[in-house]
Amino acid sequence: MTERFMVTQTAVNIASRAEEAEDVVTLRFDWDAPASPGQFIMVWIPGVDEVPMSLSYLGDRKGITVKNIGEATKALTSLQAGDQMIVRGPYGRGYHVPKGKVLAVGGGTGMASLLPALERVPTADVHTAIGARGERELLFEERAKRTSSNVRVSTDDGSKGFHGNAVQLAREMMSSTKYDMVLGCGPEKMLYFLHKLCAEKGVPCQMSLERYMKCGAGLCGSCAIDGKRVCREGPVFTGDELKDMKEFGKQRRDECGGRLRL
Amino acid sequence: MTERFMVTQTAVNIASRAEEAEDVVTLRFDWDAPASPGQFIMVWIPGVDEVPMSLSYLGDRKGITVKNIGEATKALTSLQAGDQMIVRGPYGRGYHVPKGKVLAVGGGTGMASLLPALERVPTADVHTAIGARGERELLFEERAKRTSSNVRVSTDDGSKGFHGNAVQLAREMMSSTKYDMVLGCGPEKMLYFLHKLCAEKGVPCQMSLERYMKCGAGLCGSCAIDGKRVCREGPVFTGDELKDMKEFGKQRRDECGGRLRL
Amino acid sequence: MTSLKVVLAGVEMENPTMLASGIMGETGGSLLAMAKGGAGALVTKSIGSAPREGHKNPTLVELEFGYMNAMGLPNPGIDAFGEEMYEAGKAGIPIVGSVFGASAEEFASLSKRMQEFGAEAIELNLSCPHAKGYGMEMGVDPDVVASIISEVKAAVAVPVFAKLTPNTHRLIDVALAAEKAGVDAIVAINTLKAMKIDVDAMRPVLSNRYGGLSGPAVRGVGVRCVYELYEALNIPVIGVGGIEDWRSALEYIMAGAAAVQIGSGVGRVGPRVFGDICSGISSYMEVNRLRNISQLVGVAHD
Amino acid sequence: MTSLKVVLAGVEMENPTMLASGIMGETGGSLLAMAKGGAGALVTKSIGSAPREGHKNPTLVELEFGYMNAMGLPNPGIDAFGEEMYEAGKAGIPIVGSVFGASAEEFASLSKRMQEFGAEAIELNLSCPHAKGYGMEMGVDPDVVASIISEVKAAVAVPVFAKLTPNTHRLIDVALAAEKAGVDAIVAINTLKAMKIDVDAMRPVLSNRYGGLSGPAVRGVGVRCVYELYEALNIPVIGVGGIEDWRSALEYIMAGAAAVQIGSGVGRVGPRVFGDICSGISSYMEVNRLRNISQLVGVAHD
Ligand SMILES: Cc1cc2nc3c(=O)[nH]c(=O)nc-3n(C[C@H](O)[C@H](O)[C@H](O)COP(=O)(O)OP(=O)(O)OC[C@H]3O[C@@H](n4cnc5c(N)ncnc54)[C@H](O)[C@@H]3O)c2cc1C
Ligand SMILES: Cc1cc2nc3c(=O)[nH]c(=O)nc-3n(C[C@H](O)[C@H](O)[C@H](O)COP(=O)(O)OP(=O)(O)OC[C@H]3O[C@@H](n4cnc5c(N)ncnc54)[C@H](O)[C@@H]3O)c2cc1C
Ligand SMILES: Cc1cc2nc3c(=O)[nH]c(=O)nc-3n(C[C@H](O)[C@H](O)[C@H](O)COP(=O)(O)O)c2cc1C
Ligand SMILES: Cc1cc2nc3c(=O)[nH]c(=O)nc-3n(C[C@H](O)[C@H](O)[C@H](O)COP(=O)(O)O)c2cc1C
Ligand code: FES
Ligand code: FES
Repeated sequence: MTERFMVTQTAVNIASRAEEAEDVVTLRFDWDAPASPGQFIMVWIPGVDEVPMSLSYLGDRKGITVKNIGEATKALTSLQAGDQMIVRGPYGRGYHVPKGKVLAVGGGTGMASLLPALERVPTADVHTAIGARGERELLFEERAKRTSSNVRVSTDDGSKGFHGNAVQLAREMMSSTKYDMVLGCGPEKMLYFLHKLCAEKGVPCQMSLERYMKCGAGLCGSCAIDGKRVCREGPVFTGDELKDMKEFGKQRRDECGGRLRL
Repeated sequence: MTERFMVTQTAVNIASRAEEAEDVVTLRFDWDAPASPGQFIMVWIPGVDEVPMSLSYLGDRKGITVKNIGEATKALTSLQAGDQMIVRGPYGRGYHVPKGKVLAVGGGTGMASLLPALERVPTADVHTAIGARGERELLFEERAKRTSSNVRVSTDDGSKGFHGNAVQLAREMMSSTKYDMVLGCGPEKMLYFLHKLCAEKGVPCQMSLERYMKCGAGLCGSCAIDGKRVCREGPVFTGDELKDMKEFGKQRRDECGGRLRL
Repeated sequence: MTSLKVVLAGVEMENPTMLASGIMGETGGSLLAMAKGGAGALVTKSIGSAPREGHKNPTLVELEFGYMNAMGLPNPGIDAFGEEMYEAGKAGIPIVGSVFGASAEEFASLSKRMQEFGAEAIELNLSCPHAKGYGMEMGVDPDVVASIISEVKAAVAVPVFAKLTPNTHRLIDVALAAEKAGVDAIVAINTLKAMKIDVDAMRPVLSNRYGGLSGPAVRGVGVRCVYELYEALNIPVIGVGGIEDWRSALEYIMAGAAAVQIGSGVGRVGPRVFGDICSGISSYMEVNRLRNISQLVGVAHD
Repeated sequence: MTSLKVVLAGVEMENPTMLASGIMGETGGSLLAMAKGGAGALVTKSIGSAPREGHKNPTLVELEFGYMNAMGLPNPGIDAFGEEMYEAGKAGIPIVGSVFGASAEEFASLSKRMQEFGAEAIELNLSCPHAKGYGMEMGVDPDVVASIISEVKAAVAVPVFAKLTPNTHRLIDVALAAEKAGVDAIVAINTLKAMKIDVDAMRPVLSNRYGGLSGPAVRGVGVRCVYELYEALNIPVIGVGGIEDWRSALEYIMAGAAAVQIGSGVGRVGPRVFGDICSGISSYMEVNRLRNISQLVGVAHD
């Protein structure tokens, strides 16, 4: 009985907290809900807000990796080991973990969602391009090296690695290696150009999108992109699905459901 | 989804109808609900009534065996192949199917509840005593023979077999054979004396009781005997449990919950 | 050590779990069995002046997330009930006598009898949604409720609880009228008026057509009512509706319930539901270093 | 061949399933997606005069047997909504414009705009349980409801539906007043006012504290309301609440619903819920040798 009617909301205690980069913190917590790479959870900080976060670690000790950009993420990144947060999910459709040679392109906290997928592919098959504004914002380079035979870094300011953005770096990597699949997660403008690049090169791809999420559970429609629910049919979409989306890279919605240019 | 939230009420079609004895009909129907020997169902005849009935056949083609004694049982015994009735359940705690030498004592439609239990014991280990008022009311003799190495019949009027009641017959059988377990189902007065007999002989027993049932599901309390719910903790009780019941064989309740002498 | 002891409008209980009215509350024996399950107090089936068979079967629909019932207030009548009360009294825990009537006078005379039978409190069923002329039909009118309570209060010395229906937007008005008339506690909620239609039979399942929804399905409505009542009233509130584990009991207590009642949970979990809830709450209190259950009552209000 | 065609107060639908208001109804694209799922008609999110963010998160609680939500009527405002209506219109099925306001005048002017945008009918949200000053607060008063409907009827030519709340004992009074004021159909039910408290956080989960319960938990209440409305009214009733398969849809239709709306089912089953329900009903009709869905409307009444 209690099993069947258990609350879907679960309180978890922070087991560990790690600063990954400037203003980016990983919180680990024990939670045995089944989850697959690319899925996200809704994290409630009582009295503050409830926001979507990708799972950056799967297994029994799960994790999220949060960039402090506002009220909710500030509260989250301030949590310490022993503190409590309340989660529901996991939600959404993640990555089809690919076979063959894979290029992963992550910008911002995008690597958080990608790594659990990469960790399911033989290391030898994975190349990774990590984009950041500058060296101090660079995320998960070490962890990526453990799952990729080739990790490259791009910075907008040239403070480390390739001087330019992640898509330019990806173009360079794609001209020297033939990949079977490209996975992308990061700012939508980046994904938009990455998608174009893949189309140009004829390489299939999967990209994880973000939209304003209220319910997280496929009801309210606030996360809709071209009528698809990012929280349910996404957050990961295939290149073919993205091709047909008029709003991809162009438009998102505010809290009222009004249109905003990207 | 549909699975998890399916209605517990299920419409079943009568697959076959058989007249077992005077005013007693067996209805078979396909229904794959898991059930164990001694359990009962609530049978709804729309527009008429909903009443408890023991399962006289388990497996995927289940069955009930109904004696026409009033409005609901009249409607049930009038159903023909192809007709519909609506069932919920199975409910209750049935027989612990015994090991060793078993004596089954059935009176009235009691054999309906006993036979599925007997069919799980090696035939060689089972003896059966069937009681009836007269030969024309005798029930399930042939079917009992298939599960028992020794089937004896008692009739009150002496029209067949042992002249007397089923408990007197059981006494005779128990004096010639040592049984490990006695199972009983039938009128409560019969069970009362059968229970006494077993106590006297030191043989453990299980008896299936009947009480007025409304909800059938352990809520309303109309079936209570000494605070035990016949629909939930019963209908089968062990001899030890019966020993402590002040109401067993003495008192039942009417539809209002008022006390009636048995 | 944590204490689950509750004093509810003067009634002393070892723990805050009570048997709800109408579930295993018709006979002394079944009331005793619920006490064995660990209940802190027992509410009887709602008893009327005369024996009553209730509605014809089907009287119950089982759902994955609760029940729908239309028992129709079957009961042996107040005269026969003394014997049951006597037996139930052996449990040694408070018995609350639930009564229903068609007029203030009837409520008062039934309450008096219940007091004579040893009831430590009276619960007025002003909220049954499926018995014509009784319950909810009166329980949505603040004036009617006030007059019943005045009459009952004048007739008995033990505390009086009013059990209210959630099937109205006037719950708070009714509760305030009850409080003003001197009631000692409010019990919320009774079942939600509902119906189940069987599409094979093409008709309502319950012989009475209308019934009352209970169990986890109504929990959110009950918690909301208790939360609202707690903000509006100065007398204690007793929470009921969909409680079947310690978490759901605590939801009500945090919403403001001084005690909780369990009905459907007895069917879904069994009589041990009372004890299970108490041990769950005790563990929760230990982890959270709370010594007295009263520290949790109403904490969800800011 | 069986026909699922329905003409609802003059609105022609290929089948009786409609998208309920507030679920995937805020953007043209999402309305189109629901049409693809097989809906016979689409009700938009309830739209107000100005853009509105709605309540802060958490706005939703998931339960095993439904949801509790307090979105707080977020919407882009009527001016911005024309663009969405234009896009939704490409579905080629009737769009019903849902609106909410704080006065009869506001309802009327919103309705007029919706009609200009191509809405084939207007649905008046008189029943949201969790937005202060709107919805249910007006929807329990027969006079207020009647005056809103008169004003809207005078302003538009398309049919007008009134969506009512079950959180009152006066549902039938309100519906009769609406009928008298000229409303073309009644929609029932909106959500039940409810609350979820998280015992770890020791507070209500929803930022608005109060929310609305939907999904299978409320089905029995909705079926009961539709059954009562069907007996009391001469205009069509549209059933909504906990419908997620053909059986639950038929429960409502047999209770008297001329059409059904599906909200939570879109979350629990997915957009294909509409098509699934229609094919289930078709099979049922074939087995029972029924040619027209109207033969099933209200059959559960004797
Ligand atoms: C599927 C998904 C996965 C995500 N995974 C991560 C992750 O792994 N790590 C991470 O740091 N961030 C992630 N985000 C973004 C994260 O949800 C926002 O950064 C966070 O909600 C910002 O809230 P705030 O109160 O701190 O900022 P605010 O000041 O409230 O908002 C800043 C910006 O954050 C975005 N935002 C705010 N609230 C929401 C919301 N409810 N839903 C979506 N976006 C919102 C909006 O673009 C807003 O303009 C993810 C978002 C989505 C949709
Ligand atoms: C657990 C259990 C298993 C049963 N199994 C069988 C069986 O296999 N075969 C069989 O023929 N009968 C069985 N019965 C008895 C059967 O339920 C009654 O014969 C039937 O309910 C009579 O209904 P009626 O309308 O025909 O008679 P009525 O004229 O209404 O009543 C005649 C008598 O039947 C009994 N009865 C009526 N309604 C109920 C009820 N709801 N619950 C219990 N008893 C009732 C009462 O003693 C009543 O005095 C069982 C009863 C129980 C409790
Ligand atoms: C079978 C059944 C019978 C009931 N009978 C009564 C009754 O006689 N008097 C009363 O006040 N409430 C009665 N109720 C309502 C319960 O006491 C309780 O208020 C309601 O069921 C909600 O609680 P629950 O979800 O724990 O069952 C009955 C409920 C059920 C399920
Ligand atoms: C997330 C959500 C948002 C809703 N928003 C609205 C709304 O804007 N207007 C409205 O009239 N009803 C709204 N409702 C109520 C639904 O339309 C519907 O009446 C209710 O949910 C019951 O149906 P269901 O069980 O199929 O969801 C909303 C319901 C949900 C779950
Ligand atoms: S966030 Fe509500 S539908 Fe996706
Ligand atoms: S019939 Fe056994 S408790 Fe209701």
